[in-house]
Amino acid sequence: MSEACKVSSERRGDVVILWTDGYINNQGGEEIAREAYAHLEQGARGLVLNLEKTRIVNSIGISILIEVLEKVMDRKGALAFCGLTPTIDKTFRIMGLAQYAEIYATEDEALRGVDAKTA
Amino acid sequence: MSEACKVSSERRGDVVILWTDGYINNQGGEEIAREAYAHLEQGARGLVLNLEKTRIVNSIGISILIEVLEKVMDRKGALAFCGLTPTIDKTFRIMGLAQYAEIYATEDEALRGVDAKTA
Amino acid sequence: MSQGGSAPPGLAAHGPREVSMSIPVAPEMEIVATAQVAALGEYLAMTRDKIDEVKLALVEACINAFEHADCRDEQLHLTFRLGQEPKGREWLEVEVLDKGKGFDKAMVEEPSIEKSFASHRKRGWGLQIIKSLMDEVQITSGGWGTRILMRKYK
Amino acid sequence: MSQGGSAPPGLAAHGPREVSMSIPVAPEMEIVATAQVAALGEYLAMTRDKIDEVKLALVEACINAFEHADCRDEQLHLTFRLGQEPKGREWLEVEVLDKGKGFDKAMVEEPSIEKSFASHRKRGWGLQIIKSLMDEVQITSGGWGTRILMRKYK
Ligand SMILES: Nc1ncnc2c1ncn2[C@@H]1O[C@H](COP(=O)(O)OP(=O)(O)O)[C@@H](O)[C@H]1O
Ligand SMILES: Nc1ncnc2c1ncn2[C@@H]1O[C@H](COP(=O)(O)OP(=O)(O)O)[C@@H](O)[C@H]1O
Repeated sequence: MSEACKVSSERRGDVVILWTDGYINNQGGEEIAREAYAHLEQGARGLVLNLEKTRIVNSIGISILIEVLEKVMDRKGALAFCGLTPTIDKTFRIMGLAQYAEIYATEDEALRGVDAKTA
Repeated sequence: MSEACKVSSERRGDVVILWTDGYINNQGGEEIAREAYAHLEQGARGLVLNLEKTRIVNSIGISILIEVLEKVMDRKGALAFCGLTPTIDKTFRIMGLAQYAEIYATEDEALRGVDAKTA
Repeated sequence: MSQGGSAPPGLAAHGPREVSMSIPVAPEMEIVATAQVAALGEYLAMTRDKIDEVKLALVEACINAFEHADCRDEQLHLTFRLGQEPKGREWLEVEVLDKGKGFDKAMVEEPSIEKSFASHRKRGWGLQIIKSLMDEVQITSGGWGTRILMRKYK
Repeated sequence: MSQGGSAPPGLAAHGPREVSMSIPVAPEMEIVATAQVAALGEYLAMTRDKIDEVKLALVEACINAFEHADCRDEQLHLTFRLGQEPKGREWLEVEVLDKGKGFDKAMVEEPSIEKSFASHRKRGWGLQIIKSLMDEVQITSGGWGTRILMRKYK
């Protein structure tokens, strides 16, 4: 199925960037969580989720993102989003997610933001 | 309707390049014919149809392209296509259109081909 | 241009723009359905962002039926309508009908991110998202199933 | 990941992948229909070129019904099916049904470009294109209408 979400990641110091590509539903969300948790286990404290290649995140996917955010906050880390379509941005704001996870326009800004918070 | 085909053209010496953008159905075909005939009236002898921004040409559109081809041939001119998707290319070959109108990969090759034929 | 010159006869007298479809209750079929709504949005020349909003609302309505409805016919019935207000504003309407067990709207709690954090259950956002993204939403539900009717203006 | 962890209950027992839809007999509705077939082709991970071929075949079947059928219900009934051969080859099937006046296949002349040049009438390519682009095509027609069933292998 072409819609399956692909997730890749790269660690930069204390921060991990995760790139998604495709539909974030339960499978896509789990893929993100798996990748994120592996990095948290290895000591990463900040997470940048770059969703620029994702056009739809459904509410099941979002619920998993909330779990990831919670885990990050439990560890006093920080999570930020970037590359959101206007609709995903709007959805995250409606839900109040944006109060706990900063939303940035670009990956660079997100990296700097998370770096500052976890430094 | 976003699917309406846009046609633009430019005359280069004896040859006219026509660019299409969108679905070529009866309206799209007529748009092309109108533009082509105006140039033929003004003395153009060669026609290059660049369809790189068109993904579908239906059989009504094709029937109008056959009319245009016929008009060009009546005037001892030449017509060539370029920028065809594999499906459009296949369709034109199935119909035998490719025997009367050369199909080129690029606009430059098409221009050179038509130029040579109408020189 | 005699053949292509005028609109073909069948096209002249056309009815309302209504497209109906049935999709199986199966994974990712909601994405297949969004292709339809996107095509109709493009037909209206709706902006890409508005189309995205309708797509997500449709996805949410579909996965609700997939997850909660226990559809007797294992099918989801979708109807898309294009229309225009007397004043000229165009709209796209989406109806999602399931022949499932229905639910009581009054029993659905409003979600909040704080409640999500506090609880093991982080779900419960679907209807909220639908209401926020669409301009008008009407939900009817009963033993016969559930019908969500939602409209977006261009 | 408790909530998203396992496939939602409704999804486990799913039927065949069949999507049916009705579109109005109206200009450019054939393009709206191609969005559906493209989404299903992508679902199968069919190549873009094969999807384009199915799209054009569907367009031709739709415009034939729009132009020639005089559909009694002013609707076109489309069914898309995804399936797999015992050997594993996957396919996408498209059925286009109109409740129109039907036609006699034996009376349809084979087109050729030379005939097109010679005649004022340059049409008559639709069925030829359908047969060339699809792997299997079955046409049934009568007073009840016309049904074109066509299949493309992945
Ligand atoms: N189509 C439906 N059929 C039966 N119940 C439904 C349907 N849609 C929603 N519900 C009920 O409404 C509740 C809230 O739905 P929603 O806001 O989408 O959140 P979630 O699906 O994450 O629980 C669901 O948990 C379910 O009990
Ligand atoms: N759905 C249909 N209902 C009635 N007649 C049809 C239908 N499809 C095709 N036909 C008949 O078959 C002929 C050939 O169709 P086709 O090859 O698509 O070429 P064209 O549509 O350009 O004439 C049509 O002219 C028409 O008489």
